[in-house]
Amino acid sequence: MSDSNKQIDEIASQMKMANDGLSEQDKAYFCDTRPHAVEPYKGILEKFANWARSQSLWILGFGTGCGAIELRPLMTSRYDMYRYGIQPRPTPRQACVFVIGGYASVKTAKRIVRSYEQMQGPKFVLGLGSCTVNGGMYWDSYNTINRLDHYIPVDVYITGCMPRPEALLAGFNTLKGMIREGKAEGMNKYIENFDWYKANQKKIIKDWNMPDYNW
Amino acid sequence: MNIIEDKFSVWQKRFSLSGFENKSSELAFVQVPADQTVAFITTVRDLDGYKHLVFFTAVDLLEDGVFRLTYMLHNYTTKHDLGIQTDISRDSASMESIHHLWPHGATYQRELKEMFGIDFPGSPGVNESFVLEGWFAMPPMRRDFDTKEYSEATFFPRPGRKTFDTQEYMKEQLYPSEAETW
Amino acid sequence: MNDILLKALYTLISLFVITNYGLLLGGTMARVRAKVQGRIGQPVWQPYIDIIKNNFKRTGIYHGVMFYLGPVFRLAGGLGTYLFIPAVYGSVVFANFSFSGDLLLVMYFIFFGQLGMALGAGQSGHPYSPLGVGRGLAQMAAFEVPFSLSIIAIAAQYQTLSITELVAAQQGGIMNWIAFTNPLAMIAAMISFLGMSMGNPFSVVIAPQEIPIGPPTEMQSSFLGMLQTNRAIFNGAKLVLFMNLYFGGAASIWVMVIKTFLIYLYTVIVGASFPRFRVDQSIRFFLGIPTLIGIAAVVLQML
Amino acid sequence: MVDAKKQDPRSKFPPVEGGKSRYNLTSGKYMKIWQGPQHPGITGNMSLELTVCGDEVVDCKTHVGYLHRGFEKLMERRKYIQCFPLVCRICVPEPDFNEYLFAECVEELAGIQIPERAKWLRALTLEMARLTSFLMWIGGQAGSFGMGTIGQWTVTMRDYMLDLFEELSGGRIYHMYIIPGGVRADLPEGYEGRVESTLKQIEKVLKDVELALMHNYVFKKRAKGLGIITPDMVDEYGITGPNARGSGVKRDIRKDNPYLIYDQLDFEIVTETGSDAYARTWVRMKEMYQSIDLIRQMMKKMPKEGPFFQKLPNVLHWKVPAGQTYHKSECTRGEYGFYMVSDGTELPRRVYVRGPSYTHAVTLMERLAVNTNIADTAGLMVSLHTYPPEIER
Amino acid sequence: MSLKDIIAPFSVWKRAFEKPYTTKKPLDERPGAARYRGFHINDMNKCIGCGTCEEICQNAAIDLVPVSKTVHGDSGLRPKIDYGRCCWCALCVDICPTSSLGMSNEYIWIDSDPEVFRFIPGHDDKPWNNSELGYRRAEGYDLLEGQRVAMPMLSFEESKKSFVEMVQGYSAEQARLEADRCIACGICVATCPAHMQVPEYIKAIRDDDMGEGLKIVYNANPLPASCGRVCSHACEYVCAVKHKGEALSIRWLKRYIIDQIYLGDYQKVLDEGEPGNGKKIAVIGSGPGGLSAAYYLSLLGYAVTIYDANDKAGGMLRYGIPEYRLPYNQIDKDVDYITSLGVEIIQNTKIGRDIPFSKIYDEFDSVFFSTGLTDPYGLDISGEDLKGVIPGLEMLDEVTKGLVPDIGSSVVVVGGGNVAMDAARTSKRYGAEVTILYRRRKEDMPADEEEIEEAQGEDCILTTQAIPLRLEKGDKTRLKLYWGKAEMVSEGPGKRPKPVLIEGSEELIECDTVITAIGQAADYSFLSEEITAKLSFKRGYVEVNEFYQTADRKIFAGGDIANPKRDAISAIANGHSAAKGIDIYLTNFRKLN
Repeated sequence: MSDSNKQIDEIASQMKMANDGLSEQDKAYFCDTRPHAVEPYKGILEKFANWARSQSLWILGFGTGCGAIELRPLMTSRYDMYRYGIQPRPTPRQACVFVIGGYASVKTAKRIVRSYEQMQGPKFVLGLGSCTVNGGMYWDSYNTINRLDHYIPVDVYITGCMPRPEALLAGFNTLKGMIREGKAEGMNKYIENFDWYKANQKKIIKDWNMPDYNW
Repeated sequence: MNIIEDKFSVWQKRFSLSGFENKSSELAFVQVPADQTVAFITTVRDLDGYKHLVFFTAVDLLEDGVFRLTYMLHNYTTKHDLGIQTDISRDSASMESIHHLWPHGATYQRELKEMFGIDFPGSPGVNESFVLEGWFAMPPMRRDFDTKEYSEATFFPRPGRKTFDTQEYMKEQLYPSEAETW
Repeated sequence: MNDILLKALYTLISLFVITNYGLLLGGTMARVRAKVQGRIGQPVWQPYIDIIKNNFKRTGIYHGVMFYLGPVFRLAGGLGTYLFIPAVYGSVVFANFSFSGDLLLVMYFIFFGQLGMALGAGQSGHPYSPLGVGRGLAQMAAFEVPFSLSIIAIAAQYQTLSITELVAAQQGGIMNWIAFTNPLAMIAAMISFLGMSMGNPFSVVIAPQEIPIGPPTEMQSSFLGMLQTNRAIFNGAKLVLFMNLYFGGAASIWVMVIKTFLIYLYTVIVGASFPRFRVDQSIRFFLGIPTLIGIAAVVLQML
Repeated sequence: MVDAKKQDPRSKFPPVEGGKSRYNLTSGKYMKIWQGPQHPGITGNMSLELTVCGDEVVDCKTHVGYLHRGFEKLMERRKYIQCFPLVCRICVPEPDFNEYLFAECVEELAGIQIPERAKWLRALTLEMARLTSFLMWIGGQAGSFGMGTIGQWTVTMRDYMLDLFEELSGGRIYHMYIIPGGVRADLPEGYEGRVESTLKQIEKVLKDVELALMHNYVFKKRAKGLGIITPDMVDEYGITGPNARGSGVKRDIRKDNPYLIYDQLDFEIVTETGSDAYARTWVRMKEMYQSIDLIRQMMKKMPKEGPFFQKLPNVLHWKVPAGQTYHKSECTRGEYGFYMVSDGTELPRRVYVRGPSYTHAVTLMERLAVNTNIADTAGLMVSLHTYPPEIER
Repeated sequence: MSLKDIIAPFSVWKRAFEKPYTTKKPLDERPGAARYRGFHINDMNKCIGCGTCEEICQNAAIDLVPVSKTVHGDSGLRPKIDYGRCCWCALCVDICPTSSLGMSNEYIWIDSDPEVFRFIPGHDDKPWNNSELGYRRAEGYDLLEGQRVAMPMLSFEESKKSFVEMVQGYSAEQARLEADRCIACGICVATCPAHMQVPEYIKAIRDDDMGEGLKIVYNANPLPASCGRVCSHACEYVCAVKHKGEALSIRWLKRYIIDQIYLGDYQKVLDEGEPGNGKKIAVIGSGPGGLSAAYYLSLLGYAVTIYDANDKAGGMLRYGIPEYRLPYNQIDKDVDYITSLGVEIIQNTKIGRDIPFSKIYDEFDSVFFSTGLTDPYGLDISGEDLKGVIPGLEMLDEVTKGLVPDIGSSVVVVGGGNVAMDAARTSKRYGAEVTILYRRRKEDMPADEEEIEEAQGEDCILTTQAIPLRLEKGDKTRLKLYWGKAEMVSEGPGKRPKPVLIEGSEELIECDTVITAIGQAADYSFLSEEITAKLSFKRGYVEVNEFYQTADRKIFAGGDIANPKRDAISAIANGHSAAKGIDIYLTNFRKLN
């Protein structure tokens, strides 16, 4: 047994990280600086802002899991989510809704966190399917997270595997309602519990560094 | 069906083959010692038309202390699949590389290194991670790796679940008396 | 003094109208495009909500001074383009700052915004942005060639670089339009207009699939809001420009609406029917037939 | 031994050996950019690490694993029947092939003969799945070159197919219809008519697509000459399916090693000789027509009645006799196979999934991407029709 | 570049003049398909809480939680589904033996709180609870087998000719197939009076591990060879698989295990028990209760002596059940193993007649009696004492002893219990024409269903709703039995209807023998008076506590005299409980004194 353990250590030591060969300075791409919570406006202004936010939901075009398959019909003519003010955006900077399509492997979870942090507030997260609630089918897999709300705040969960596009639309309706009522404050929740989220993230994401961009 | 049997007898003259398993007219398995495997694969590829590497994978036979590697080759002329199997020791598992025969062999080898910890010296990028990232535990496809245990320790199952065993529960409800407990 | 104040008021009205018109036009065209795709499409007023939402974003990340200035330059480009084009012929309110050499200035402003954007995008640090900017500038340089040739041709034809005068020259019947008096120049310009409006098949600059979504990759929140406002104005300005140059201008605001709508519809019709060229392909395209047509138009005038 | 890819004769840029970063990124001549996993131009959730010089890709590396769920490990601790809902998740656009192959392997090891009608129903769902998957693919191929209109239509058509699946199996995406022993339900009443009317609708749209896409100047300009797979690369890289057929290599498992009832159907292998993305698009277009035809044939030739399920031993403690087997089928992307080892217990010993994308998306993509324009990588990738979950499982 | 390539693409604009594909109101217009696998529904009345759904769920999504009252055949547990795990594969629906689980075609459930996605279908109030549409298991597709593996049996033609055992037993293949049907829910365990570990020994059959099986069986039942044949199998009435058709033949599987192992090999498998502790226990009666108590007591290290009035051990098993149902060598097998452990059986000794009870009471550390019901009830009609009227038990007893009963050529059996059936079929084997008269309807008959069927199969004529009126001496035959037709009168809901004689209806059967089999009463005459005074009785039963200890702390009683179930397996369970009780009584005074 010890032999095989040694061998495994050896294998682990041979494994190369994605950012191997970078200087220590470059490695720390991950943003550990604490963001600041932004208080909502007061009164009618915030109501108006929330109305506008609810009517213009830009989804981040990141198919994190199998749920992405139902985003395609949603975007196209059968369901046509554009008419509800929902449309995909290719870059996290411009998106305000993150649809987590079910399970998230550790590798993807890292990208989810990264993309989530790149999105500008206020931002909302939709969890699709069982996997985001309690692990779903992959509850005993070594590579998928069980509870999404341990890593990023989630506003709305939609059950199903996969949820039909209609269920997604209903989920968006719920989200719209929450935004209008000012209840979708996931971003501030994330900032307020930043340490807790970071600790959870660091527990599973061992290879903490980001890939080697040379920008 | 006879063709493969004929071929088998031809191969047997050069290689110490064993465990010939003729599953159907489309599929056969054969066992080769580890040191002859790549030579045998090269032979069947170049001389017998098994040009297509369908897949290459391993089975962890923990009880026997070996990994069973399976190279599945396909012959497009005879439309026949040949599974070439070889056993290598689980301890310090290492095998000759086939990336020079098929470029995608390197990908399979990279995966095997990561998932089973089988080394393929000389295979390009074999030490780079393939599907996992930041994996520090035992290679997960090894038989002695318990994925459920790992998952429960690493991720956070949502608490608050409780279940009752039918038999136990009925006992508690219907005959809790010690007199009927045996 | 009063004149200046009045002019300022007129300018504001003119800008207000064109901005709203541009936004509504954008919303309408999205619905038209949706119709081809067999769906209903977004509400016409969706662009307004998007802009409001973007301006109401709580956070906005910035990457330095030029990143700030990029959208400002872009907006300045859009405003500049529009403000030197007389939108409605004969109208005081919509005459804007048209003067005798305005055509040159307009052409400069079309370029200016893109350049400003390049600076901002360059500082954003995202590798997609410079890729997109590179594509944008290259493609712009290409479509400017037939467009410039076409302008040269009509300038030579009417001996003027003033848009107002060009419009005036086209009054008095449909056959006076440059589209009919100098069809080659019109064709060259209309093809380059496809590139200018960045619709398919020349949309690789902002293509989401082909690696970058272009210069605005890192633009968000109010920066994006500003860019969207600019897009509305710039679109309006370009449409008005082309209407003025080739289709006889507009004597009233309704004529302007109809004509610009049709010109815009033309880009949408082409856009929905084609995929997009790669940037090298579109450069080759613009430097091919459209340029030849443009040269032919110029040569015909020179003869 | 130097990797063949690294010596790509088409590359103008000198390779650098030693496994180190081969391009001096600080020189300013090269730039490294990532396409994916968060990118609309990528098929599924994977990423390409591209080194570019100007607009030209000089090196490409595929990164997968974003969807790795450890199916093969999970199956080791699930009973055979419990694996059945699991396998379909390996390939989302076309789950039925997983179900079929898993069932086929188990049935062979356990020595179960399924009823005739079950075979037809299975083939029917497989062919419907092929059509469904292709319909989404063609939208992706057009979309990757910026023509969104096609995708809007065909994804809707795919949705109509999904309606049929939903009616048949009770699920839109994960059908879980083909179970070891047969299928789970018979055709609903009047199904044939609805299939036919959907097929007619699809046929009409396909005609439109053919006109608008295949005879499109810009599309031709983009797709022709993109990602050339020469016939001698086919064996070297283990290329199967339409990717091979687009290079004129006449291989189709449905014809070569017919499974289910494919030997009773009348069809020809579709090939094209262009070897490029355009030819592959044609192959897939024609295969869509072929699928429609095959579905019609099946509807006609299928026995109208009969059992569709062969009773299994009690699945709660079903021990499948020890043995190993490999089964394959022709999915839209190529050869899809399941290799199963049983050790005679209630749990499968090992299930290995051979997805065609394994070679297409990694080795082949890494080779083909070199020297293409960066704007074409998305189109190239889509033209190989790759799907990441079957790579990493 | 051809002109077509430029112009053809514009054909997309055709579409602009057609109706959009878009669904106007997707949330209202498109309900799930008729087979849609939406949210779960559960018929609370049908569900028995067997937990098969939990067993098959690969996602560990299902918990069983208490909802309703636990009764026999229904654990009272109900599945609670975690929609943070579920994958909507519907395997739980497919496997559900009662078909209570189903799925609605509802599919929209949205919440911002992740904790709410756990619910008990059918119990929690959900909008889809009454959904008609949705996934159900299709006809022709079934994961469980509802049909029993047919038991090889002698044909009735054969069987009625001899006393050869009618049920021939499963072959290995058949047994494994039958064992395979078990879903191992364990609902039967509570219902079995002896709480045998049924799922475990059935698993042993599947694994082909007979030694393990035997061990599990002997854990709760030391008379498996007999029980495997004649047990009243309460377990099979609650078997979850029964909801699919036929219950698992648990009894015959048990028999299969025993049939596979020679008596001589028992010792290799079974535990020897504890070494002797020097204490002596007397057991009166060698029926199932007595033998069971003796077995478990001897395992605990007690020296046990059984006193039995007959010349062979087995009690009612031997003397009350004919050989074609339970061959004597099988009783011998059970008894021989028990005696091989050192239990002494003193035959032909009736307490109270041969040895006074007080002597035993004084001599032994504790006394257990299970003397059973031996006094048959009379018919209570005139002519009852005529020659040719015999109690059923007496007749069976004679047959067992090897005597040929004097029954003549036509027999009327009065009664509807197992004894009546046995008497009737035994008479048949002696060549008589047999008529069975029963007061109520066929479905009210207390005899096992298969016994009734077999009796009818062997050409016994069954006449129900018949009340014997009087007996007279016959002319040609020995007896004339007059009987009247009865009608069933309802006694109100929940009660079983009562047969009432239809006035004026009278029919006649001429016969040689009338066998009465309408029940028996206990005989306590063997007890000494002072003991009888100490014990308390209620409606003929000895009153006992849960350990089957009587009011006299030293005396334990079990079997038919102490429990109203009146079957062998209950007696075995009583014996086991009593053995435990005796052990506690003798080692831990405080508890049972």
